Amino acid sequence: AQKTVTLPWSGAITGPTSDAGASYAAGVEDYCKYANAQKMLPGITLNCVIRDDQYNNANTQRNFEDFVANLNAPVFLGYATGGALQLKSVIQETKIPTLTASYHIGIIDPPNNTYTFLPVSSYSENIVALLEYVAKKERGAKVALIVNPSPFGRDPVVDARKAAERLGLKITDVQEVGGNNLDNTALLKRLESQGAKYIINQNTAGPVANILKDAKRLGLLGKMQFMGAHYTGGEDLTKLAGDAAKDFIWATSYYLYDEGTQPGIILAKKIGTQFKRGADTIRSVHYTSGMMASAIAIEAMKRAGANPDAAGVYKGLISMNGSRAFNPGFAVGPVTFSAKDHIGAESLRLLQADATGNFKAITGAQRSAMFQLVHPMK
Amino acid sequence: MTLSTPHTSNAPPPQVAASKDDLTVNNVEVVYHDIIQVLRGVSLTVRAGQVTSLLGTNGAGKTTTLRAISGLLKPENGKIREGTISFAGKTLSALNGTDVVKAGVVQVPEGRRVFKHLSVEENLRAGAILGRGNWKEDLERIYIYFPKLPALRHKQAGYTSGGEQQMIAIGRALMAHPRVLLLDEPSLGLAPLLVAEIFDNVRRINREEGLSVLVVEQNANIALRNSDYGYVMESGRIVMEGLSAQLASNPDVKEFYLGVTEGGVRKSFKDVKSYKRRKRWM
Amino acid sequence: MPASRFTQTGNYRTKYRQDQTIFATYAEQLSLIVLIGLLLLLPLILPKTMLRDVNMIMIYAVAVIGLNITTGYTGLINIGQAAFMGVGAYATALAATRLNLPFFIAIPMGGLAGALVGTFVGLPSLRLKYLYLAVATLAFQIIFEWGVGHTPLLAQGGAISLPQVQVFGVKATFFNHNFVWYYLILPVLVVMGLLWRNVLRTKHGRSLIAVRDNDRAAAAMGINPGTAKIMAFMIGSFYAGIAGGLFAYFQKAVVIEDYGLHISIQLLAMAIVGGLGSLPGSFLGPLFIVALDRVVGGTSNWIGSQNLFPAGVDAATALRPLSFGLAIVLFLMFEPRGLANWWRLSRLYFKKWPYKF
Amino acid sequence: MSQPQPSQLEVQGVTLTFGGLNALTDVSLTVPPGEIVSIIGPNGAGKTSLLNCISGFYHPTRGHITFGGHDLSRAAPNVVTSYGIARAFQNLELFRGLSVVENLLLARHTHLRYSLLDSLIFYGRASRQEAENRAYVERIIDFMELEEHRSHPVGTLAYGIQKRVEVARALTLAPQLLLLDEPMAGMNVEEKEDMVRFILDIQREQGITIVLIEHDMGVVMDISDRVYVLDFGQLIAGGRPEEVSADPRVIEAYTGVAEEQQAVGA
Amino acid sequence: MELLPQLLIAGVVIGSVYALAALGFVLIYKSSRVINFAHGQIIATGAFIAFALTQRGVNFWLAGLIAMLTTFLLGMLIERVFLRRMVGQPIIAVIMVTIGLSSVIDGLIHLTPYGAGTFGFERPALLTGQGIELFGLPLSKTQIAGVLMALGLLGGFTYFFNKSTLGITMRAVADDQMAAMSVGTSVERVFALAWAAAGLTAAAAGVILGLMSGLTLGGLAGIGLKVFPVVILGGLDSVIGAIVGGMLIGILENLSAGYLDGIVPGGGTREVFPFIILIIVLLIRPYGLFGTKEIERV
Ligand SMILES: Nc1ncnc2c1ncn2[C@@H]1O[C@H](COP(=O)(O)OP(=O)(O)OP(=O)(O)O)[C@@H](O)[C@H]1O
Ligand SMILES: Nc1ncnc2c1ncn2[C@@H]1O[C@H](COP(=O)(O)OP(=O)(O)OP(=O)(O)O)[C@@H](O)[C@H]1O
Ligand SMILES: [Mg+2]
Ligand SMILES: [Mg+2]
Repeated sequence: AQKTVTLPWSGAITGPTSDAGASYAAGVEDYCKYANAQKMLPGITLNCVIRDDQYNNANTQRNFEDFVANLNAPVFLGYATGGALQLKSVIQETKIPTLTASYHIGIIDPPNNTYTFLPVSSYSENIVALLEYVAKKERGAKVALIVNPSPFGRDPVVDARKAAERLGLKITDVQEVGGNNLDNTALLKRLESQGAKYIINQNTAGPVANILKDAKRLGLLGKMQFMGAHYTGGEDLTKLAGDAAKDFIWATSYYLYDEGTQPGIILAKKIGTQFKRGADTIRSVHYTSGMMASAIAIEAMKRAGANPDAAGVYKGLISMNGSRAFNPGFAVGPVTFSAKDHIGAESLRLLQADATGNFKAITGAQRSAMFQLVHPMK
Repeated sequence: MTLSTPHTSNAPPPQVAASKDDLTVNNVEVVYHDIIQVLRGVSLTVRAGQVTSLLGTNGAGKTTTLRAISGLLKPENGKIREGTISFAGKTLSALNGTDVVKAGVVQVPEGRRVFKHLSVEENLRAGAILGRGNWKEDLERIYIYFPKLPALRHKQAGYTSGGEQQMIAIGRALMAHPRVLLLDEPSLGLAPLLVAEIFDNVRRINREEGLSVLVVEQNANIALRNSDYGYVMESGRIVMEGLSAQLASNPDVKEFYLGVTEGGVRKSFKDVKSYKRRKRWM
Repeated sequence: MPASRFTQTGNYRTKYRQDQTIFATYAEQLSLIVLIGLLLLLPLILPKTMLRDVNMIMIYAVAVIGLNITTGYTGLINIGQAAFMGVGAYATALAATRLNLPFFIAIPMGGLAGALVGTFVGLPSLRLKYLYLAVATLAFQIIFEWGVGHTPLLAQGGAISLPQVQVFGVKATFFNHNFVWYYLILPVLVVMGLLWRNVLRTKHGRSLIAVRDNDRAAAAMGINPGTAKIMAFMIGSFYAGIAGGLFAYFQKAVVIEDYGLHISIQLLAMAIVGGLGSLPGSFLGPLFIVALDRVVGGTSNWIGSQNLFPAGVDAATALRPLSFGLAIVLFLMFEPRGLANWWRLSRLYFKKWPYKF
Repeated sequence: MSQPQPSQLEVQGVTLTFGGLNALTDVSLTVPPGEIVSIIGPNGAGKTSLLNCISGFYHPTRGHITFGGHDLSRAAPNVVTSYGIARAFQNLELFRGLSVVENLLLARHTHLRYSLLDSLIFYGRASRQEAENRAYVERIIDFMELEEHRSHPVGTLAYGIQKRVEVARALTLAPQLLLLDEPMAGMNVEEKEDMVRFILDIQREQGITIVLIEHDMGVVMDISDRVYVLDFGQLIAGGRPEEVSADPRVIEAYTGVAEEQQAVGA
Repeated sequence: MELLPQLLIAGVVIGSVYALAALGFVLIYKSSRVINFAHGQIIATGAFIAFALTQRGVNFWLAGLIAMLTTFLLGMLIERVFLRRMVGQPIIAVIMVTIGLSSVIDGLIHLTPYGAGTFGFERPALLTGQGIELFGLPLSKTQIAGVLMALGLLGGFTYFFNKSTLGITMRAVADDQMAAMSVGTSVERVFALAWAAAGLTAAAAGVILGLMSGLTLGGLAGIGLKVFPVVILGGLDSVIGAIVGGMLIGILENLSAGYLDGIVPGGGTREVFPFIILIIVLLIRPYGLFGTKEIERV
């Protein structure tokens, strides 16, 4: 007899950030259905539950309670930074392994971090990697950080400051810029007057695009190198910033749609077509990310055997290392977890946009050495 | 005494022949909020070129009558349930406020409702919204009737005195080129001198422009002195009508509206007793 | 006198003091007792996730009573009630985590913090009238959110986790969290409701209504309109603070998103739908809005899964703002007195039952 | 409602300026306890402004107003009220949404002495005082013959009744001094007679001092003990009614005709 | 000291967008005393209509014109269907209706492909290419167009409200609807007109904003909130106030971003600075720089 196990996701299909959330949800759901179709888990049918929480923490909690208390889910796939942070103590209490779409390092920092995992490298690591790149290019360069006014945006600042100090870089300014930045003249002019040459963004694509457009108008694109972490770049940015996105450097762990030879991308395209997703959805890096989270959870269940409960899934997750690392091919490195290591695919690449807005890798897959120094995992 | 008797008062007033420019209110009933009946079959006529006054106690329905004529019942949640109002061949009771003004009937609302934040001149100009005639010439005409106003042209109307506000309100109505002017208690809260001035002006405009006027008043004294014909209203009904001079000599009107005893002397307020004499028409 | 005091249909009072009673007839008193009894049993019969919703409704009801105090009864439009809730939540969180105070002290401290900040924010109401004050509260909401984001002590808006509580030896765990909190929130709500009901029959309550109706006349009655307005803000934000403290524990952590502008607007919507300036409305409004949200949530999940609409048309996302907005607009247009009016009418009906007139 | 020692209202050299406009210029007058004192004058002469200065809605630019040892010139309206001065407004300032009873109950605000805490628990003090108050208010309702309207929302009452509620409410404050601003505007003779009766009763039976602003010269002449005349913010006359009405300046500025000529003899 | 003049100019530029957005808000308040919380959504509607048309090959200017016409009608429709019933209701109820409406329009936009995501106009020929440079600060043609448009509309509406009979009447209606009706004003038509005019300026603001910083529902609708400091500073019912207030807020924002952000840890002061200004203005001069002072006499 087939056993039913719930694979639940709760995130913003509607509401703020739903443009990313909807694609992410599609990725989670499609991969889950695909796993059922492929009979990936012998004797088990996955109950793929996708819930909208509208980026509202109370809803996320409600969904979590429903998943765990009523549907007996052995794992939880989450979405937003705020929701994840708020749930940490509950996750610790219920021992439900959790993966979120937010790569905020605080999610896996103590306390209450035994069961929280990031699928890929954190924003902090993205940014430290960018700093390393800058340091290599220009010793003692002046760098400015522009971050989102939220825990999501602010968190990497501490690590970035530490890393910059060790790398001999000077952080001239840290500025918060939110979604309604209609005019960045003052900001950019100030950064210019400080002599900042590298501008690193931890934000969503919208505000970054506005900054790039203003920088272009002010003739600063040649003078300043703009860079950013996972949620700043990609198709989203190109769509918004147009040619102002040229030369933007982006740090991410995922493969891109255009890299059609990668197994993960091939799979994503195949599944996307199979479940009749729109072209835009399939192209989106968030679709791939959703699949990645889903794939990790399902792999962990598989490793848990015939009866995947939370403890089993947790064991399955932390068994993913060494020769048993899991590599679904969506990200540039294999997913490795252990009791101490809660970051899946640590590797990341830096990519740079060309004149048409296509991002091309300028580094190979790598880990940030500096990040481990400034943020040792406990 | 040719006073018509109450309740049978539909005989046409005797003094002038009916004209097509008479404003006639015929058996009108008005309810507010669909339930509160205020007018119970009111009929009256405003003869062309005359000043007609409408007297009555508080809450008798005088304002309501004016609203019914001028189409301003709707914003107060009132409506005409029965009867018709006609003027110059048009049935006013079927029209909305704007069209009533277009038909030439303009009301000056109770309580000097000037536009407080507009200047005096802008108040007057707002009266010219329907664009009859040349507003610049009209302004000059009104400044002639109310010579106090030109000096106040640019003053905010909210800061002018009561009498001045009443002049502004009347002037504003005149800007719309009315053929019938409905005045609701123009003397309310005005000093005696100003009351006299306002009524002098109304009389003058009536004479010089042939404007018909229906004036609602509590100050029966001055209203009857400055009108040709009068009606008395009580609890939503017309209870008495007649030539103004005749009304003024009616004993009930004398006692209840003019405050004069039967002997013809003004009785002192100091001697009022709580005992009330029944009105003869009730 | 009717045969039984429970079947009386009107009041037959002989003393002014009897006029002060909250419940007009004994039947009403009885039905309230029955209602409270039923409420005490509710967690036993309700599905688990619904219990959570009920808890939310009750917490929001506390905040909405507070909003009604400032906006409904005193007429000071407040677009920042969620920020006052936030003040309470953060104060509670600090009291619980930094001072290690137990919840039954930490939550009232949230209330006091709310009242304190509310009094301060209410100060402009001494000078401002009408919409201007509304805009000032809006500004407070925005300044609050920004301020939290810039305060490391408050985790810059990130999560501050609250400890689990223990009541009479029962520890609130993940599995009995809603259950335990139900029995903590319900009495708070009942008491807060009764307290306000009491105030309403006294000079303090009347003075607020007087200021709303006509503040100049209120001054002529010897009421200091300024004091009254500040008092309204103080009490209103005290309620918000208590609600915030409860919410902090209930959500197990404080994050800034729970106290944003959209929540303020949601609280206003609850007050309006319930019926402004009505105590029963303060319960019915949250009930309606939360229930609507659940129904719409379910529907939009379903729509989302059905692919009924062409690609790019996000009907699922559209449904929520559409229904929320329409609920507000339709209520205001067709039942401006809110659900409280339905409540009143149905009470009237039962009071006169079996006679219909 | 006994007044231990009746106080006198003193207005000394009051000047009130709005921007460039002098609404009142150096006005001095006295209102002796127990009298009915009328203030008359053309529209915009400053009568209401003077009342506003007394009742604390405006503060005089210069000059002083005292009442029973209290300085009113800087006091807020609610403070003035607490000194025993009540006021009925020219343009109705009622709580339109509330019933007559509720309007009057509000006027008892300063007489109720319990704290917010008492209110919250509503036991003992608050409850007891509220019950006593209701009794007081009902007595005023009887006195002003408002029984049939007692529980109607004030906004729906006829204008004349509203005026009466306005006076009743001021009376509920149990003042020593009652300021009435055109309480009879918009009334016919019959209704004015009713209002006069109430005013006289208030003065005679309760010993309350009354300041009355009124345009009806008949009323003013008949019931005032003393009349002051304002014109363009200046006091142009003051004294017994007969003296004032014969004053040529008053006739010129205000009445236009001598008082006797006003009645319709025709 | 090149930074200061540059900040001032940039402030004027962004301020003109605020001014345009605030103008429609003022138009409605001026005639009907309604605070319109849905103005941001109307701005978004206008912008997306124009964008959708350009996407379908319609010339940019024509698209803008059609969008303005559509929001003109939309404004009328909103007034007709929703606001007209609210005449005479308490202020809070009217405010909440517009808040409800903002939510409804949000929902409706989500029913189109423009609810989520960001879009950008294809810049028309006239607005591409080099703009001008002031104090070393390059300004795009779009920005210059925005400033000119704001100033033009300012002139037009100021003249309209002070000199034309209809304009005076619209102000009169705000003062006393009943009295306005008594001289034959159709109050309903005046309200409809005010909403329509507001709709029209909203589309203009939306298109300019879209050109400058792209089209997202959140960004466009969010300007509805930014408008508050502007109108409070300028005066809720003053056209000139909207323009001056807009520019001032723009400038102050830029100064705070230019100077304060360096001092305050984390910066981002421009988000909150206007609202602090707002509270200060409210306390010192509640009716703003040019607003009409409420006449209140007892
Ligand atoms: N909008 C309204 N809604 C309900 N009832 C109304 C309304 N307007 C007037 N009434 C009622 O209609 C009756 C007549 O009112 P109306 O204003 O016509 O009287 P009036 O004769 O003009 O009195 P006054 O001399 O006081 O102005 C009154 O009882 C009043 O309460
Ligand atoms: N708040 C104010 N601001 C500016 N001017 C004012 C204010 N209040 C009154 N005034 C002015 O002061 C003068 C006196 O007004 P006041 O209301 O005292 O007159 P009044 O004698 O009561 O007239 P009425 O008989 O018409 O009631 C008027 O010119 C008026 O415009
Ligand atoms: Mg009337
Ligand atoms: Mg006066």
